[in-house]
Amino acid sequence: MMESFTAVVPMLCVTVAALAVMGAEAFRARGENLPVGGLGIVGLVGAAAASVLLWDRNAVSFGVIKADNFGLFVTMVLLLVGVLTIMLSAPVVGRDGLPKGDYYALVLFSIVGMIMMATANDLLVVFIALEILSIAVYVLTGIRRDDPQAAEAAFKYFLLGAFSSAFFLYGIAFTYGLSGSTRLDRVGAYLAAQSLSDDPLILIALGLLLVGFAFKISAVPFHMWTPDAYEGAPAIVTGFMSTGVKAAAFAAFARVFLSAFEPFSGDWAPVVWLLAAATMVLGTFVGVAQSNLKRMLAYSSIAHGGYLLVGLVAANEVGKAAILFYLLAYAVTNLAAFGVIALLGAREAANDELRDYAGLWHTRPALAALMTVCMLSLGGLPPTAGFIGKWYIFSAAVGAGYYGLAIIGVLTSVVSVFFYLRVVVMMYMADGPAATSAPVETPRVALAALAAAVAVIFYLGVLPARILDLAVASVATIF
Amino acid sequence: MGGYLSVVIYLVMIVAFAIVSLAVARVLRPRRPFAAKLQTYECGAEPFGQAWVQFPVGFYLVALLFIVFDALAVFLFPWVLALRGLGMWAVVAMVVFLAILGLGWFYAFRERLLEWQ
Amino acid sequence: MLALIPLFPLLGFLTNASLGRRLPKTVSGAVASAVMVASFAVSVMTVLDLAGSPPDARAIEQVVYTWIASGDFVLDVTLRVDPLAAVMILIVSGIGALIHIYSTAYMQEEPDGEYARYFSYLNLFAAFMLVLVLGANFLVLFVGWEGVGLCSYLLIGFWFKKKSAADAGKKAFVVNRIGDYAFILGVLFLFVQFGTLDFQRLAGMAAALPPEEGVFGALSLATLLLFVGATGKSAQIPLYVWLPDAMEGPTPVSALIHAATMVTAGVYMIGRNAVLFSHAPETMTIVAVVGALTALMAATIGLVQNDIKRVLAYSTVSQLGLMFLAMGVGAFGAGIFHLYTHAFFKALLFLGSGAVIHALHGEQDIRNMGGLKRDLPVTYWTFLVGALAIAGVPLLSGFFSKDEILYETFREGHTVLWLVAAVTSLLTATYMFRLVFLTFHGEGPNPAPSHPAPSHPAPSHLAPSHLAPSHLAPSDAPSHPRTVAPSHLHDAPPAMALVLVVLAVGSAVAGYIGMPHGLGGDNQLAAWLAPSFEPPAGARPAEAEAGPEGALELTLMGVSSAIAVGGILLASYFWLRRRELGAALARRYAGVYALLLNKYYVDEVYDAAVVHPIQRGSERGLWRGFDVSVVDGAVNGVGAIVAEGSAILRRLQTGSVRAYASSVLIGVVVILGYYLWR
Amino acid sequence: MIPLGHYLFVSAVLFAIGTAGVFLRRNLITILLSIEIMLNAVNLTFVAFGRQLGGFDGQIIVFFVMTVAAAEAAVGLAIVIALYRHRESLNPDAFTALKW
Repeated sequence: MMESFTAVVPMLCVTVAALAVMGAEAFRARGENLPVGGLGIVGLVGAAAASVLLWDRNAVSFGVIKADNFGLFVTMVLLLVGVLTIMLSAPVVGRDGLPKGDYYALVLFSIVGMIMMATANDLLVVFIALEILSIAVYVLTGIRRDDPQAAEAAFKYFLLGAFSSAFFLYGIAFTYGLSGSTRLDRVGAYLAAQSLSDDPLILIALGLLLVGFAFKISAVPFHMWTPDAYEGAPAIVTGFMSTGVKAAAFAAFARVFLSAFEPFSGDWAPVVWLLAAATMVLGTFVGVAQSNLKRMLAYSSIAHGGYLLVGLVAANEVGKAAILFYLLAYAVTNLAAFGVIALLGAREAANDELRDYAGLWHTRPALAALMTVCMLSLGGLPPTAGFIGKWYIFSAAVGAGYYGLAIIGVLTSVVSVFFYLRVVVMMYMADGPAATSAPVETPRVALAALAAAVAVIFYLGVLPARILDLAVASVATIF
Repeated sequence: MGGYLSVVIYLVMIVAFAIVSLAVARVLRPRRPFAAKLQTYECGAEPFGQAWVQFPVGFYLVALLFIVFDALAVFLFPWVLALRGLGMWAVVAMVVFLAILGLGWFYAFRERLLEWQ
Repeated sequence: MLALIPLFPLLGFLTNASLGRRLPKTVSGAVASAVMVASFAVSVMTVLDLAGSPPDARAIEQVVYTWIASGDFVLDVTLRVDPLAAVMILIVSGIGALIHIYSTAYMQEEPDGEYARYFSYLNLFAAFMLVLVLGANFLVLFVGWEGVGLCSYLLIGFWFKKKSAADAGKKAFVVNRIGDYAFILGVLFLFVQFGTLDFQRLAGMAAALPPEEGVFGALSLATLLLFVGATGKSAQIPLYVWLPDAMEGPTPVSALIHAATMVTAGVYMIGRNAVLFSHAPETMTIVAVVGALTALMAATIGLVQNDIKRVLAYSTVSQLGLMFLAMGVGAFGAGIFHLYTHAFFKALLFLGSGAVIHALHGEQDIRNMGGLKRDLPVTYWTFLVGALAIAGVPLLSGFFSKDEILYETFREGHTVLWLVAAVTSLLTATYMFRLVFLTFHGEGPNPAPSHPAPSHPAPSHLAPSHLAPSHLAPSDAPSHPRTVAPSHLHDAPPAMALVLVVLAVGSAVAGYIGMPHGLGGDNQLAAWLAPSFEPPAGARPAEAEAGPEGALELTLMGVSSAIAVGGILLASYFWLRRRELGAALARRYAGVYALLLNKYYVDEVYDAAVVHPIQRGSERGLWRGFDVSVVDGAVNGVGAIVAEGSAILRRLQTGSVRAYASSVLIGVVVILGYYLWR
Repeated sequence: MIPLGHYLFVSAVLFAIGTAGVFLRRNLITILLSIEIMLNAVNLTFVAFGRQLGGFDGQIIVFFVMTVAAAEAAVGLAIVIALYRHRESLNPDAFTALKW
């Protein structure tokens, strides 16, 4: 019996940490200030240790959670996102007066959902995990109760999320009805036997599942919630959800479509091709016209979702590994970028308009330098993580014969450099307004998190081989 | 299908009856509207305010909490029915489940969410 | 060992970037210069090492580590020095070191932090440039390619408080990105075709293919895309417009980046892939024609410009055109030879102009100069050497290299292109000596043909649209109009003078390394470079080495000597002896004069076609009272389609949650519809 | 025994009604209810399939879906209340501060 728990140990660690946070907050004396963020980090590190121990073990719990290397790789990415988020949150939570217990507990619970989603081997578990993380993130989006924009963002995110999850669930229902199970391996076995038939129900199930995932990774045309939710949420939450949710959703997307629905790849690949192209183009081109940095990065993260979809379409060995590598590179970079935005905000003013960054180099050079690295990496300039990630994605597409996608990808990423560089221009080549010019001491913990993120960005850009080998090994074991 | 034909016919007749009687009434009845006649019928009481009454937000909050604990029952009932065959693990699992819910409840209580606002 | 060459400047960059604000100027300047000297020393040792081995085995390779491995495709970070790269690293680190030293004096008036910022950029640039030339495959080259672009962008906009400087930086960046599109696509295309990006392997594979004679095949397309990338970086038609504006940066930057090194990256890249290009004759023809046209066009523009740096900038564009012409006719050795000599004399000319501007406290308009020969002897004599060299006066470096290009062009049978190049040479000599005479000779400020000579720099709205305001220094640094009496002018300070003299000697003698057979030399440089332009040993086809045609070569040499001297005489007639004649000529052919002065209105055309539509879009309230000038500058060049499309697509996001839900539903219906009714 | 197709048809109609409700209703609470209808339509599908396949899987899945739906509804209500406190409106078209 104990054996069957091994695969869920990372999740348990984080769950216990989340409960501990709630407990600590509930039982603390009034006015006492507890370092609950630290509790969360302990849990996340414990989960990371457990994941390392589980590596190569292919542990399965209850038949529905499968801690294979693919899942564990994504789990590690998620845990990294979690640790960085908590470290970057420390100054923000105090400054904005966010309810501490709620905030950290929700972050941790949503990480549990994400890990569950990344390791789920059952469609129903994917759905439950999706809801666990979504519900927590809906609340996090609106956690600033004094901010009408946050409420609007949370509401839009929630409404559309619930709407699309109904479609997703409908897709699961059809899959269940056809194959008699929600387990991915059984669904896969059923579909492999049917691969020549043209049963419309299978295609309906496929289409509905596709919609559900496409919504979570904000692929065009299911992306509409993204800019609004990302702009309205507190910057650090935006960073968290634009990386964690996307990573988890992509892991499940890849797992479902590259394992169970692999026999029908001839049916879904063209659709995903279109989604990828539309997503890259729209994300990039609309991003050009943005004047709010958070919103601009929202469109940018839509576009990055498109690049990830390219890897999914290519689906060769390189492409699968490239998805994992790109997820890591993107997660670290984007989170760090939003971290900088969060640190520059103030309770009264978010300071997230592009013009607020004018002259940042002169007032807060460290943050400006860190932001520059993030922008270069998002733009895919060498020698950063973003460049290697893009290179792998596009070379996978080329290798699989998808020249069109590769060309669209290259062109959009060249266009995207314009808006990333605008931020750099603002920071180095403009005179600052009063808003951000007051020299403020950046909190140590947050600065350490950013420095670590930038170190990872350069590590991945300069010495990507090791991580890439890991990624290749992870995908090799399951697909 | 045959067994349900009668039901369908029944349904059609119900709808048709409603439509026909309303239509006939509209044609035959005299039209002499005056203020008191057009007023909303509130069991004889004098109607006041808007039909769209704003409930105090507190009601929604209570409903919210109710929903959460209501969902608990979904798991409790089958658990009780099947407990005998499941043994100790089921008891432990349910205790953990209830403990987590309890912690949530206690958290809500300490954060003063259960007080009438 | 090889890795040390770019590593030294990188260290310098890290030092100045992290500690720069706290270091005194002397230290940050010294660190920056020292790392460059160290890099140069290592380069020299490497090249000596290389020279010691037999010609066939002249390549030193260092695999730094495996960078990328995807499936069967393994890409190492490999640095490789072959004869071509050897020449380049010597130029980059050598001239780079000199310019760093020069800068320590030139930038003296900047505040500490800015001074360190300047040197950190300059070091970073040098590091990337060295990576570019040392890279053994396209991806490493691309790292350097992007990196130098970024640094150039930062340095052009170094004085960002001056709007024209910030704009020029953005223009350079945008134009270069357009070229980079093509470049990346070209690289991707090669990767698809050959499955490798290593230069040697590519050359070996391409050598096995028949040349794409008369067909425009895959190789032609790939090389054409690469060449478009090169036109961006090396300022050729149609992407040359950024380079003249790039003169808004500090003058040493113009010397290093926009004359001696970075802009030659495109030429280098073609030389590096000589085998690929020579298997695509169609592309080669395009390269040659574009090069020749650019050379001629830029030379004619240079003839009438009045800003000292702008004249030099157009001359750079023109000389780069000659290099591309050489590449296009297959004379790779000649092209690189000219690149090499050009690095000397163009750096010298720019630094000399920097000394003039320095002495005049920011004055750049040659109409306000004159008679400086007396007060700036060192600057004058060194500048004169540079001018003679670029004009192609016999026995100076420029003569040998330019002559070789002309000779090779003629020999390959491109008579028309030869004629174009010859006319360009004539114009080059003329405009260079117009510059010399107007700046250093005569009696001080002389009246301009159409403008009253402003004692204070002309307001920019009066000047031709893109003529830079003459302030060199940022608005907060001291910037005097020229009120100092000429007798108080001081010549270049020691550090600057030293560099000028070294470069002048280089400009004079650098050519002897490539002295042609016709003059009794043995053209060592061509022999040295030859292995780099051939497929790697084993795949090499039998060569039919054409014997030197001594008589033809000597004849052509005579012609080009005459051209050089003729050009100088022409200049002296118009601008030294009979100045009023130049003005009269300008009045007589006012149309032509205006056309040239306004650079064929190319900027205006680009503005009308690209920038204005965007501004129109911007004014429709999209930017909501946003500082258009600063922030949107970067976007202005993206292209009308992007901006207009962006505006339209953006409107889809109405804010209404029900519209969003409809978008989801439409997606569902379309996907399910596709599945059910396809 | 009622054939599976009838159940599926009814649940599809219910799902469509829910979907239409999301678009047609102009009150946030009603829209939430519409989404609940969609989820319950799916529940019906699950139960129908479960019965077709034999065993209790379908019903058990429904338990989970119901729980999730309840949690979702709770959060949804809370968000709507927060929204209402800021804007005094329950019309979804009133919330367009975030756009473009």
